Amino acid sequence: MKAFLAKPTVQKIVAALLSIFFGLIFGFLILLVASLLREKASYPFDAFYTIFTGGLRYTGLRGFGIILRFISPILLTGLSVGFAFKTGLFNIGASGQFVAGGFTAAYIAIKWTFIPLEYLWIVALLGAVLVGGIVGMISGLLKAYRNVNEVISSIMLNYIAMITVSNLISVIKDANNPSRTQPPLARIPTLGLDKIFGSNTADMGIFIAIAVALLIYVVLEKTTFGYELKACGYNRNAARYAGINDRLGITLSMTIAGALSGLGGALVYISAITKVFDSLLVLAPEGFDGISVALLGMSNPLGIIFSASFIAILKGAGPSLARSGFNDEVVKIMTAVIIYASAFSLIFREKLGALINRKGTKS
Amino acid sequence: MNILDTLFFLVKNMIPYMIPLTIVALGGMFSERSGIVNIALEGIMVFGASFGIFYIYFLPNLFPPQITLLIALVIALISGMVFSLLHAYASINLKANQTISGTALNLFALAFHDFMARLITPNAVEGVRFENAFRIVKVPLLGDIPLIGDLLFKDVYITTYLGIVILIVASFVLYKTRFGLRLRACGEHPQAADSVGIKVNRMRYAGVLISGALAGLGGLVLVVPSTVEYTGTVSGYGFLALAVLIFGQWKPTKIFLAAAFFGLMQVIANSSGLSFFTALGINKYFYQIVPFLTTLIVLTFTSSKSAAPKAAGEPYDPGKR
Amino acid sequence: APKEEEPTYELALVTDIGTIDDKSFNQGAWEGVKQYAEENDITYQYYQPAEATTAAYVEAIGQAVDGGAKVVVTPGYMFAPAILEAQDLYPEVKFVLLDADPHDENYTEFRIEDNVYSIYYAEEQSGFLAGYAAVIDGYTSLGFMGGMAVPAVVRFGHGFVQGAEAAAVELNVDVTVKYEYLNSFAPDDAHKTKALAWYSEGVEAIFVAAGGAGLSVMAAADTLDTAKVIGVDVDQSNLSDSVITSAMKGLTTSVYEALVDYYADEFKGGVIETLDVTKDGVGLPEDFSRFTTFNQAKYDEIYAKLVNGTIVVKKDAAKVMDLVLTKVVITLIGSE
Amino acid sequence: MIDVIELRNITKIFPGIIANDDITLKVRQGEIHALLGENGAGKSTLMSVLFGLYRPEKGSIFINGQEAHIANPNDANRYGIGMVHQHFKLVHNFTVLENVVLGVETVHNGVLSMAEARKKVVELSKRYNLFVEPDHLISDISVGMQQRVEILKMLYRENNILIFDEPTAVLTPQEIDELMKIMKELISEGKTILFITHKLNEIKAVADRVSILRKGRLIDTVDVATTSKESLSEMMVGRKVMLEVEKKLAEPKEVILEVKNMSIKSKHHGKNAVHNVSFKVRRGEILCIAGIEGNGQTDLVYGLTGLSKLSSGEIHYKSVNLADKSIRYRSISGIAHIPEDRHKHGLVLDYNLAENLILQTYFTPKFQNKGFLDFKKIYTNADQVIQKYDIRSGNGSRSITRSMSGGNQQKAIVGRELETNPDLLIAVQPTRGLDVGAIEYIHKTLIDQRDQGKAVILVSLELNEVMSVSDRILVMYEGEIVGQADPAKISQQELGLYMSGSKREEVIE
Ligand SMILES: Nc1ncnc2c1ncn2[C@@H]1O[C@H](COP(=O)(O)OP(=O)(O)OP(=O)(O)O)[C@@H](O)[C@H]1O
Ligand SMILES: Nc1ncnc2c1ncn2[C@@H]1O[C@H](COP(=O)(O)OP(=O)(O)OP(=O)(O)O)[C@@H](O)[C@H]1O
Ligand SMILES: [Mg+2]
Ligand SMILES: [Mg+2]
Repeated sequence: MKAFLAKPTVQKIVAALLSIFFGLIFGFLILLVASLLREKASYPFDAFYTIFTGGLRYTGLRGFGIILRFISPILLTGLSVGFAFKTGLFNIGASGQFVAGGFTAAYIAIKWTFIPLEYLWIVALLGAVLVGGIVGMISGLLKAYRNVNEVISSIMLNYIAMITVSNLISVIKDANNPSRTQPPLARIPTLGLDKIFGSNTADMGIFIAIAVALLIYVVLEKTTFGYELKACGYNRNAARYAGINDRLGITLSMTIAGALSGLGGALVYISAITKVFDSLLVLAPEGFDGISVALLGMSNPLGIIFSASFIAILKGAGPSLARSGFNDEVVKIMTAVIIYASAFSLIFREKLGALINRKGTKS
Repeated sequence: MNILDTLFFLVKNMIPYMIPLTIVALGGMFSERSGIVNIALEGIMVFGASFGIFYIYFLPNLFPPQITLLIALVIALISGMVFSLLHAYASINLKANQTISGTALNLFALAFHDFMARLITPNAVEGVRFENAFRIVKVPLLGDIPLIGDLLFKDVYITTYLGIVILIVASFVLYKTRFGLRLRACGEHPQAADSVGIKVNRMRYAGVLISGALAGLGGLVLVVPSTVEYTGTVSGYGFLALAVLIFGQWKPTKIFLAAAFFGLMQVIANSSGLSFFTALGINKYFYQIVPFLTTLIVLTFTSSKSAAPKAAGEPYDPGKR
Repeated sequence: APKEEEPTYELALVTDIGTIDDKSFNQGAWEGVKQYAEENDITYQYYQPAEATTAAYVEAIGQAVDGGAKVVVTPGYMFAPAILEAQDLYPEVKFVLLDADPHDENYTEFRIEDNVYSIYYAEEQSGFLAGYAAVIDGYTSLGFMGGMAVPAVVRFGHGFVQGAEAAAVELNVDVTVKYEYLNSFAPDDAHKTKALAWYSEGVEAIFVAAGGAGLSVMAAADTLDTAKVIGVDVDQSNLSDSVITSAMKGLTTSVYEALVDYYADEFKGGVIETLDVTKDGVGLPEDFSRFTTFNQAKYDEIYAKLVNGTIVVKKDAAKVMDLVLTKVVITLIGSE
Repeated sequence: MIDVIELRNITKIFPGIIANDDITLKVRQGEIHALLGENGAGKSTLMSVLFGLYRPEKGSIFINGQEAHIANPNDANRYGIGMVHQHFKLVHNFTVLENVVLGVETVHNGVLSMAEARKKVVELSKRYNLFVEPDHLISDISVGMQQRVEILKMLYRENNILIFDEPTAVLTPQEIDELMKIMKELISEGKTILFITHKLNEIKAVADRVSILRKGRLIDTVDVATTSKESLSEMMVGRKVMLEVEKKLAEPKEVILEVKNMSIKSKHHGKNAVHNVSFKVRRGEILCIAGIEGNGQTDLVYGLTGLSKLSSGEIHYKSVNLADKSIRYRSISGIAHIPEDRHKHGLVLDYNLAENLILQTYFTPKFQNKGFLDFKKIYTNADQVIQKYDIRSGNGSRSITRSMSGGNQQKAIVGRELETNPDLLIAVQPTRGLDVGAIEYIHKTLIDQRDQGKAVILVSLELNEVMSVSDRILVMYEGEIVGQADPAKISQQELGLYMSGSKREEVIE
């Protein structure tokens, strides 16, 4: 038991669970406060139960399908941000990479009819990876060769991508509605998930996302390539000294981060569920969710699978909260508190470590 | 409109963008100069603006409009400061990754506004309507000065002057006072500061709290002139302020110039309807991306030396050398 | 205070993007639901879908039904595919679909069942009236700001231009219209700047059909002595002194009426209806005090012409630039 | 005589290590008291306790016979204690003046008034011959200057107990001489000095008494005058140490590296940092590049290793021109590099030791297979290197490198580079900050390399090292080679003349 608890991984997981616990408690207090102050919001216990089950108490299997569908994009943007973190970069540009990739996928899935329909979705995914990667690469190149802080360049690129996509809608616009794109012709296969969950929500995207997470894990932790990228992130000069092309490393890190977000976009915009682009100038929230997901998952791809699922569950609970007279900001507050509480994990791990050691010396 | 009028229009209208950006970026500057990266500026702006607006919402007519606005500004400032304590505690006492609490605060503020607004508005909605009686049509006497009067003393909000005062005070504090010297030392080399008896953590608290105060204030400064209903968003201005801070190389004057540059570009982006610009026949799209693209381009040629505070972003560890 | 057993809500609204205070169709519809429910002491609630996808809409509708809804109001064209599904899923529930009729995403299948009542509004007539009134009142330099080029907003804009044309021909004056889509329904400094730019170039009145973004245009108008705004959807004169009139559509009333019908067992199931001037579905507010020459009499006169078909407002032009105009010159900023 | 400082039974524990173990130490008023000990013996820790940076678990401090409670540097300052830290505590983008006054600023109504401070600083620097320009930025001045700033900081605070933690590790011989003079002068004014160094010569030169620490314990305090260097080093390491470098005469073989007219642009000023330099290195010799810091040695090495681009010239190595070859190419073809700045270039501090030990070789078949790292081999390799080079750290191969002592970090780098079995080893300041035991080891290794027919380029600021290890000396001054010498024939004084630019000759090979 002691040895088990002494493992850093175990301590990290315990710390994460504790953060979630604090977040839930705080959320519950918020529910109570609201129920005392607002006539309509009278069912705090129900609401809490709803959140806890991700709304599945009401939505059942179909809701589960929706949650699965929520996981894939933020799992990928989370990986994107986490991957960059691991290589010493802060990719706040997941949002722009996400829409750029998503739009590319939609474009290909609508326009490239010269490709057989059964392969079109694959080409669309690849296109999204490519274009997302290019957007990320711009930040990477600017950082590597012109020393431009990647935070600011990716903030700018977020807006540029958003505006560009908004303006490009006319290229694949819906004949009946000039502000939207058409629905894509090709979609990611559902693999029968639509039958299982009784609605067109979950598709193969979830498997793609998880597979990519595993791949990123292997690349980062087990390969020479990951070793190089992390070296560039931790100490650019030492990487150079070791004969690693640091500029290439930084550029590639951001490119991969961008590609991941781009793929995330594709998983939404050519998914079984129909999400179309409209011309509204709003930054894609999935990109910012990615930051939360990465932080909660401690930038570890396996942790990110978990944190993306968790945040998707909370998100899934949102609409059902109306049943108890609440709105989804309660869930957002909880998410915020959980992330904040995860800041305590360092201290917590130290305390836990000390506790274990003390027990160790006694016996 | 002739070129001069167009120019006047551009300059006059960049003020509402540049003043809040300057204030908030200066806040970020104090935090980063003390060694704490504050990506929570966006959230703190929202939070500060919320409480400022709540005050105006509940007590719009207790005092004359300008006094009411001043009180609201003070409330925004204090609430921003209090809120930023959370960031300070996590980053300083808990030595947490500074992105974590920053992100958490950003999320929290947005949701918390909605939550509070629902509690206080009769229809339980997110938007809080307020009486906007704060515009100064013309400052007596000063408003009659040609050009300058039109530019700075007509159709203004006191927040404009506030922003300029804050800029001057901030430069002075940073460079001319003991506090400023010590604060900068903590952001560059906290071990050095510690070794000469400066309480690093205390200075960092001060830095974060100032950033909270200014961001909270900046939130309200941004919101008041642009609408009569506040829905709990500052549309990414906190992040833009972060960009302005970096663009401005963490120095007050350059921050001001960066904010002015960005403000000007924003106005141009939204002035594509002026005949001067329509005559150019350039697609609206290019106007829209102008602020972001030009910033990127300028950065490409000005970033070779980064003046980022050396220790910003790293928790202070006295044992580290 | 906390209560025990789970609540049910008999009347439900599922919101489109944005929420019930969007100064636009969500809000208009919600006020109808609320008014009827409160007058008749019926439980009501609104549900926000988790995202703007058909599946999420269907899911939210499911929540509403599961939560006891007998009537579900869904404002916005985005609901068309969702209602196509939901009308079969929940045959015993009634749906009021605004701005759309049930069809699939690709516009291949159109089908309305007995439990759905679809309402369209003749926004082009409403916009026409506003444009007409403004030009008659002496404004010759106008602006139109739409939130986004969605069908309802496009109809408002096209109607506005045609109304201006009609009045310009009548008075034999030349009129200019700046015409732009903001791609936003939220207040923003950017919109304020944009409006200021227009006003500073002589635009006298801007018709803003963009939900909350209108607030920023009003904020711009408030800083100038003579700048005017024309509101949208509901009478917005209370939002700013600069609002001379509003191009209304009877969202609230029509939802209210639909509920009245439902409880009177006269639900207009299977009906797709366009509420226009003949049905009092669109129009300007009765208060003309902020006009100088335009007045009730003028209004009644032009209104009658619309009712009896002397004037037909086109609503199917693909683009505003395709409209045939003689006295109005449009400057389109960006694209449509 | 009075004991101005008495440390009683000081025990300081860090996680997993007792850095100071029940140390009792007395320092007399007006003496230079040296502290000697291996890397990691606990010297810096003990001084940090005295200076208030660390709180000891046990023990007490007496100043002038009174118990003193020193919880932070402010308290220490109140007792007149000042410290020059091993790693300077200077803010790089502040001016000299700002650094000196930081923490004890004069203010009028909260506003800095620098005029008085400036006057005092100028006065002090005159009085102690510490020539510094108060308005220069720290980042623009040499390391020697920076140290003077540190000394000025103490003098400005009117401290009279001065702690110098390895002050000479980063200085040139001239600077060391000057520092020694300054220290003596300070003593003559009645100040007391605690002096940490690894260099026995220096102790011999200035110290009155010396305390020896080993593994956290105080071994003894002895008079310098009556104790030999040999016995000092024996006390410190616990065994006999060879202080003189023993080596056979070199047998230079074929030329392995020939540099022709190499020039490199400076990053700081418009001129060339390295200007038209030509030289040859043969197998079986240790060529030393001597010179005062900042005369282009660093850039020369960057040019050889590929960290900097040449602006002109050629580097022929085993008959290939390296000028446009990548760093990786050079390292694969047998050039190893022990870098000057171990934190900047030598190590990825957040990688563990094992990962750092493959920094140059991770891509070779030895450690990877089809792009996948072979961790089993990586850790076996680490264990071998750790054993062979006696690298000490808390968690063996899994220690995060950041937590290791500088000396052990250095050994790790040396070990890593030698394990690549290079044909040409470029070692820059390989013994900086190391204790005598470790220095002995590294010198021996360099000579071994030579004797195996490898070529070694040694860049060192330390004249002793230059004279005793090298077979041939090139002196650099302002980016040019100004002299060549045979260490057996040239005196330190003459070498100094070349280094300071007072003498130069054309070097033709
Ligand atoms: N901040 C710290 N955290 C943990 N352990 C430490 C810390 N500082 C020192 N130590 C431990 O205390 C021991 C003594 O370190 P100290 O710095 O006093 O050595 P030193 O004698 O100054 O060595 P050197 O000659 O290398 O400077 C080290 O071996 C190290 O393991
Ligand atoms: N963050 C840390 N955690 C644990 N131990 C540390 C840490 N930092 C330093 N130490 C310990 O402090 C001791 C002294 O480290 P320092 O960095 O002073 O070495 P150094 O003086 O550069 O080395 P040397 O004097 O051997 O050249 C080392 O033994 C090291 O183990
Ligand atoms: Mg030491
Ligand atoms: Mg040391």
